[in-house]
Amino acid sequence: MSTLPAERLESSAPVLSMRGVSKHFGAVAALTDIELDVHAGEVVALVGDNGAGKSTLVKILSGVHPQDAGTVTFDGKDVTIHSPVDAINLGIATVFQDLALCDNLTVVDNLFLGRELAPWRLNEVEMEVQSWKLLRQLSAKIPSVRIAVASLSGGQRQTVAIARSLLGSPKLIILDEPTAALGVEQTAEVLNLVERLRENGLAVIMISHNMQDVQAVSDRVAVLRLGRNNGTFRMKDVSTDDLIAAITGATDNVVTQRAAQTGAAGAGGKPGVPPEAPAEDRQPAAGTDEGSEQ
Amino acid sequence: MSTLPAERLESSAPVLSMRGVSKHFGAVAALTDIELDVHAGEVVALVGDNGAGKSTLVKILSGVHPQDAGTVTFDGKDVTIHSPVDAINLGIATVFQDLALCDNLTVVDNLFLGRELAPWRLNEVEMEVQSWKLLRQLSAKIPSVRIAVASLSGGQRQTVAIARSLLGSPKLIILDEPTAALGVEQTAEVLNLVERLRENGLAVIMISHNMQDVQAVSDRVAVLRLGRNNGTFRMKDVSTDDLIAAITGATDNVVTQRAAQTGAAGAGGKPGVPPEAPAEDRQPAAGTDEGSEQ
Amino acid sequence: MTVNPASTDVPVATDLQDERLIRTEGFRGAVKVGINRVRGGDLGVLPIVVGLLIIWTIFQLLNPFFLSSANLVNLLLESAAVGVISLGIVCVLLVGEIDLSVGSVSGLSAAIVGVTFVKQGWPIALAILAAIAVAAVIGLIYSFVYNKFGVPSFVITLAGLLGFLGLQLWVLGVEGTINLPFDAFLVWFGQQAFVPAWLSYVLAALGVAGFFLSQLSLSRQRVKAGLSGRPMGLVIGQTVILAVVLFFSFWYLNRARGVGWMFVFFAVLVLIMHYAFTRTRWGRSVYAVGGNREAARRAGIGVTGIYTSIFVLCSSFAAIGGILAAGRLAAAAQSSGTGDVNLNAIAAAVIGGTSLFGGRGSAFSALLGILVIQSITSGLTLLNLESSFRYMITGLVLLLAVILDAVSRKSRTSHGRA
Amino acid sequence: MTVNPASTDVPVATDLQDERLIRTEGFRGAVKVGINRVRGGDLGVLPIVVGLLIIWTIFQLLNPFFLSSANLVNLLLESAAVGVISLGIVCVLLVGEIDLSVGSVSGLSAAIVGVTFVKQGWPIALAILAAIAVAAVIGLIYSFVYNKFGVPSFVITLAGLLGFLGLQLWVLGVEGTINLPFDAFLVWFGQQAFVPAWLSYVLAALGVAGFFLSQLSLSRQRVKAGLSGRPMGLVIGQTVILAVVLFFSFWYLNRARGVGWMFVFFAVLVLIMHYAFTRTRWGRSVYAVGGNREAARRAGIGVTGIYTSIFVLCSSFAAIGGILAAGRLAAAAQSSGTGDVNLNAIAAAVIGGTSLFGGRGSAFSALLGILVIQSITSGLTLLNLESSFRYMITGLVLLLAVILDAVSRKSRTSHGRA
Amino acid sequence: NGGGGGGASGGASGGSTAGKIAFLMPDRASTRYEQQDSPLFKAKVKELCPDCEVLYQNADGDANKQQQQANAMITQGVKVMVLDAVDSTAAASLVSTAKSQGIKVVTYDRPVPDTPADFYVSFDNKKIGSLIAGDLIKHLDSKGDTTGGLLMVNGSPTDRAAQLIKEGATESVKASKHPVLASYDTPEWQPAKAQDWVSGQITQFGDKITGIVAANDGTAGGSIAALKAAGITPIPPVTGNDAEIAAVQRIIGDSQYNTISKPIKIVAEKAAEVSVDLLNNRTPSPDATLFETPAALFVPTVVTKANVKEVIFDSGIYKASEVCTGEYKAGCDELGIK
Ligand SMILES: Nc1ncnc2c1ncn2[C@@H]1O[C@H](COP(=O)(O)OP(=O)(O)OP(=O)(O)O)[C@@H](O)[C@H]1O
Ligand SMILES: Nc1ncnc2c1ncn2[C@@H]1O[C@H](COP(=O)(O)OP(=O)(O)OP(=O)(O)O)[C@@H](O)[C@H]1O
Ligand SMILES: [Mg+2]
Ligand SMILES: [Mg+2]
Repeated sequence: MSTLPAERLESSAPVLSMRGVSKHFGAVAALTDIELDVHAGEVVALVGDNGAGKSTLVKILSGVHPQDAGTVTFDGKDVTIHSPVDAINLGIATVFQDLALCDNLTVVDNLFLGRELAPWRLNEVEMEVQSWKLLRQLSAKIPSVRIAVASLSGGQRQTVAIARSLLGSPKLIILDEPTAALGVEQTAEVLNLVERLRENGLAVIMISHNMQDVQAVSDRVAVLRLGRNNGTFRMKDVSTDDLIAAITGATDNVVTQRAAQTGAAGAGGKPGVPPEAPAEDRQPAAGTDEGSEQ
Repeated sequence: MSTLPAERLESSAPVLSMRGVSKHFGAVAALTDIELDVHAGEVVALVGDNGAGKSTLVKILSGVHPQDAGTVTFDGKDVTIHSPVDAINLGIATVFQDLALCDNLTVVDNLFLGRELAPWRLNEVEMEVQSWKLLRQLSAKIPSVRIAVASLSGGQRQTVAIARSLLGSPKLIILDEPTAALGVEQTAEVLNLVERLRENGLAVIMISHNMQDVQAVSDRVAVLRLGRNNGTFRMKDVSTDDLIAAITGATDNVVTQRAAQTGAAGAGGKPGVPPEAPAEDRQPAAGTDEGSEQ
Repeated sequence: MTVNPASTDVPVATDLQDERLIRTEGFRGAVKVGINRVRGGDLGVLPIVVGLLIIWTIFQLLNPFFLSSANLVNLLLESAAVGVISLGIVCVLLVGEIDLSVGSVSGLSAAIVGVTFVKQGWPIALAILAAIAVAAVIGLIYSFVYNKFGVPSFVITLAGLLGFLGLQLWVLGVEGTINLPFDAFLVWFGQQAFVPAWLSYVLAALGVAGFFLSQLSLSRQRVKAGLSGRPMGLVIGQTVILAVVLFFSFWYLNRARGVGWMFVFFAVLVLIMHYAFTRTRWGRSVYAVGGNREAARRAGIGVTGIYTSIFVLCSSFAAIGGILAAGRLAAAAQSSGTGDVNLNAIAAAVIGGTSLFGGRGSAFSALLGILVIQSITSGLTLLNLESSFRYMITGLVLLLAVILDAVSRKSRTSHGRA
Repeated sequence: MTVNPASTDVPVATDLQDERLIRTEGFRGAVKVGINRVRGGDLGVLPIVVGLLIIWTIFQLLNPFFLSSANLVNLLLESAAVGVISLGIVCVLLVGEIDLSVGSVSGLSAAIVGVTFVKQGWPIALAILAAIAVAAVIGLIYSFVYNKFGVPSFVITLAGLLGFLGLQLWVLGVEGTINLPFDAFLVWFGQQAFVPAWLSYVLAALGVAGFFLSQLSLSRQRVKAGLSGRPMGLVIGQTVILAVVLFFSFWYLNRARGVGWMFVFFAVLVLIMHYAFTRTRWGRSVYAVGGNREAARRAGIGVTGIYTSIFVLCSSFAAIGGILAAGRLAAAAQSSGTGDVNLNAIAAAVIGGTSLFGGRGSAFSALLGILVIQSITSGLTLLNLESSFRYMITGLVLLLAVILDAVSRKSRTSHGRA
Repeated sequence: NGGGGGGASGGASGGSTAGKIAFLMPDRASTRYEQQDSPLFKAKVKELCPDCEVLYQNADGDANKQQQQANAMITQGVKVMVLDAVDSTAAASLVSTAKSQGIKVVTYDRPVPDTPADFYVSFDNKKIGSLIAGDLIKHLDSKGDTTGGLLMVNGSPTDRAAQLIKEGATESVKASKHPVLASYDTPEWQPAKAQDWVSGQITQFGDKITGIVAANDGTAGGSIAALKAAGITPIPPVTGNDAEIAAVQRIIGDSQYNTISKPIKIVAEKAAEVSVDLLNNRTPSPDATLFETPAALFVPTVVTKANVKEVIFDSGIYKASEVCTGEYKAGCDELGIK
């Protein structure tokens, strides 16, 4: 599916690499000892159950929260990301799960927030033209870009947030559940977009609960479980069932039960989670996996 | 897939029926002349592109916004739903897309908001016990129910919102993209739940952008497009491609293109949207469709 | 991170089963949680109490009369009137609104009591009831305008501030000031009524016992329901601390005139409101409306009813405060309720930790906040300074007292939004 | 709903292509949009302008002097000082904060100007600069405490209110009041400086032409970029209305002494701030921080820098307002900046439509709000009422003026959250 | 510093010379309390009783604050309290509280009619009102300026003292043939408010205004600024009260007609003497009895340009160097003030 062979890329030095990153909130240990590598031109999917710590990881990378322990290396240099400004300056663009839009501002204002054209005499016309271009590209169904984002539908807001992240010239794009609220068409556009980004040599971290989407675009999958690494897989080596087992921590889980049941009920032609032969090449832990690659 | 034959149900009088409902926001006509019927023991999926007006419809039914025109009949009586209290009293429980939780309150507080046990001397112990029961049932991964929902992850918040709607004894449950932020396990649990609700004779309206989920649990699908009805289908009669065509307004769209492309690239074993033979039994418009059923 | 060995064989309580929870049980666990909370900045009212203690220490060093029993007795009495008003402010702040007119309403009620009781010769109880009823009607008017037209409460109550000041002047008429007779109940209550020593100890004992028993029964109930109970050691520890604080305070104050009934009245109101805020559906709804009005509405809460109850409560508390102030001053004057009554009442609530943006705060913030403000005032009064320095130092001390609180709050937010 | 026939053959502008948009083009379309906005409640400043007109009508009926040129000239002059302070309040309100100390800071700057200029004999320009510099430093201190410790601005500036009042008293020393010489520039500016009639018309002409040309060029640019332009008819219509209003006002005021330079100065400040808020990155960031601080931070906006600039601006405007007030009174006194200066400045901003919760409002709200407040004051001044009635009526009129605005706002929210 | 924590009951007897004297002043509406009363009182006490301590407090116009200050003084064990009441009616409770604890109370400047104190030293505000207004009326009559009417700029509507001044002034004006065009209670004595109000009246009455009765020098300053801003020349006579430096300057500069100079030095020193007497259980000798209180009453002097040199400078209330600055130099020279 991708034109660039994943293997070649993985042998190069990673754009981003996290080692031993931990974070706790009060009595809750949200992340413990996380390792993660992302290479240029690679799409890494980050999957995991609800509350597994995916968004927390994203927030650490984008400077929203500081980590409690561990190191982050970006472009070969050890970095400490104190604030979102630091992350933006490094070239990390993020679409947050909670979108982080200013409800009182219009679509155009939000898209260009912090990087308005002509800071002393805003070029509203040019910004509006560019906004339309961006949004059309994502098949956004937004009637007007001059209305406050407060009045947009969930999917429209999400499209705006995604469009935002494309405006700078980032090296790493982090998408935290970018397609959660999107319609089928917009989802397809975002998946196309992710592929285009990879072809342009950007590194992409994509979080999603949708295994189809994950399998459609990602080169590697990192699984988090209850705040810890629970394996990293090459996409081509892993089956959906394996992934789900890694996410839920059990091969016999409610998802497979449902799949089995649905299959048994014989509602033909409706693709549930497609049953596949369990692949045995599952790589057990992130550390060893990453080690073998370098 | 469902144990109750949809046909029998549809012949009975609908629990909810909307006729000619319209709503506009300033210069945007969000809904125009909408018709919708939902029967007891039936799951109706409401699908449509971003900004198609699905959530607006939900908000009209749950008393958040008044409609500009049209009538709503509930349980055979013409009703005007002025406020959420009216909707709750009628027996309509809603999970909103924007969740509508109070960030400053804890999980237990939010679950029981407006229906606390023992209003003059809150029974916190019993509420906490029941909360855990509800959340376990949905496989929620929430570390503590005594933390503010502000500190929950996106999926955890959504689980709380879903659990909330189960507490009363509603006749109609409306789920606006209930599984958008949920993990695979939690999604499966919610689909199980929807099936249980149907078996208990409740009417369910479920909004989702995920065609697998829609096809897995719903009896009928109503499609909205740009604020207008764009057909109602029996689930067993319709293919994914038809649905997507009705949603996007074109049989040749970016979704089918992606599907074709993915198939052509031959990345074996990765299920994109499964290509299916275009079904010709697509029913053209809502009005005639509904008419033929009654 | 360490698992208490005692708990491995018994089934883990329902609320402690999550793997990610840093496990804590028993007394040592509680202490560990406590330390964690301190480090995480989740200290509740502790910082402002510490701030208060620091203020007291400094003023005591500067003037040895400050912590004398006599001065503390006065301090408490002087806190009561504005404290009650501030309790009303806490109510409106909790729903994210404001009432700028509490001063005027308090002045108006004082005037009404003055006129009806002294001039018209009504019985004092009737006069007080009439004043509170008028205030409640004012609250009703506010809530009507608020609910009906959606005018920001800032503006409504600004109009009220002016309008009811005018009404107060009109009620008082040309004479201006009406003295309440010294033998009136109200004046006695505001100036002379102190809890007898023996009764104060009985009350303290009752309070401590009540606290202990309620904690115990709560813990029992929780354990029975399969939840984690509160560690016995912690409950006992807290009870002992409460007992020491209460008995010592009463003993110390009893060395002078003792605890004024007016302050006891204020404290009881605080406790009642605390109960209402935390243990009733109404209170829960108040927090919900303040936190997210739309979510509360969608949950089926009668939002307009909540606002109405809040505005009526706030105005009524303002009236009660005004009547107490009149009793304390033994007069209802044109200047009653003017000056910095408004600002002090609002500031007390905010300093005590109630958010101006709704949904966060507690009834105790009125108590703590007014104590901070009155301590600064009283301390500076004893220092015999010129006005200019008095103002400057008041500002400075206030800032320092609150920075302490804010720093701990800030560390909390940096550890998560909750 | 109707498609303008003229637009069917030309390509539809990029921003009007959505099917759900109720199509509107040309002048008739614009009128239709206008009616729709009125019905939808999205009226901008219109309701408060209407409120102002109603107040004016009523007072004119009660006293024929109210709308006399001479009285309006005074009204404008009296609005300027508090108006400038209110402009600073608009700044802090836009980021969701508050400054309670503007009164004290304005009084302090008046005192500094009085002492340095009159007593020390500094040149007036230097004295003014010094006062503004001190205020800017005060703003810096506020923002430091705010950014560093996260103390709510309500409390910081409450401390400032007290502290700088003390400083003001201290600066003035025992004398209390310092007369500014009547021939000083400042006093002349505050009392005697009026725009010559011919110049006022030139200014009006320039303003109207500027408005028209900028609208025209904007429209051209938009059409060139493939967006919908503003209909020519509408632009011309607006220009004509502006021209009529400006020329008529100037002509009417010129029948008496004319427009005071002090008011012109205020109006220019409002225009500058309007430009800064709407046409610069800084202004956009201010709204973003006020609307959603965390989102703004994540967008890479230097949030602390924004707060710093805002607090400095607010204090500086307070200083400028204080200096103007001193000029108008021809004195710096202990009472400068006390009383209801704070409340009026905040109320003006809120009445003008700036939200107390941040992110919504405009520079014009300071202008409109202060005009409402001063009109009420001035109208009642002419009626020669007793204090009690004066207060009551002020409250009532204020409430009525704002209810009108709120009703239209409410209908807007019921038509969608925007 | 005696007096333990338990209050001050019974401290008054014993005849010791040393002790604490509280000096409670009401407000900052005029600058006289900090500028004159307090330093003069302190100096005199120091002279009479070197070991005595004077505790000065200003209540900023807030009756409750004054009560708190009084309580704090009692706690600190003062034996004599000199009280200038914020609210002379409401202060009854203060006086009786203090007296019930054995503290001697000297009411100062404003009487407390409802409860007899131990001594009263002062002039009364009602008299002041009638003096300034009466003087103005005499001036107008002598000019023969009887066509128009007067404006009355009173003090704060929430200030009891202001109401007394208003009553006195109104009585004088009523007795004359000058009508009152309009009357205004200036909120919180704010000069700027007075200015705005007078500006409004000028548009309304124009040159019908023959004089303005302003209740203190601050409001007088505001009124004069309004007249000047309206370009009225010559400006009608404006009264004042308190003899602040700024007002004296205006009188010299011909923009204010009169003010009142209270013999504050004499009064403050008399109060100091009385306090020290009371401290030592001596009974000071009254010259009158007012409200059942033995009293020493002094007559304030109306200051106009005609007698400003004599009343203000020759008696040493202000030095020429304080007043005759900048633009007022010429006026001073003209009057021979050096
Ligand atoms: N600000 C915070 N304060 C306290 N706890 C938090 C905070 N943010 C996250 N947590 C906790 O950390 C854990 C991980 O949250 P996170 O948002 O990273 O999950 P997630 O993997 O993104 O889940 P989801 O798939 O539901 O989005 C959760 O248990 C959550 O309760
Ligand atoms: N409060 C509002 N004010 C103005 N416009 C609104 C408001 N709410 C919704 N709209 C508009 O109405 C249209 C329909 O919105 P709605 O939220 O119903 O879409 P939806 O079908 O739920 O979309 P999604 O799948 O993205 O959730 C959108 O174009 C949106 O911009
Ligand atoms: Mg997440
Ligand atoms: Mg939606």
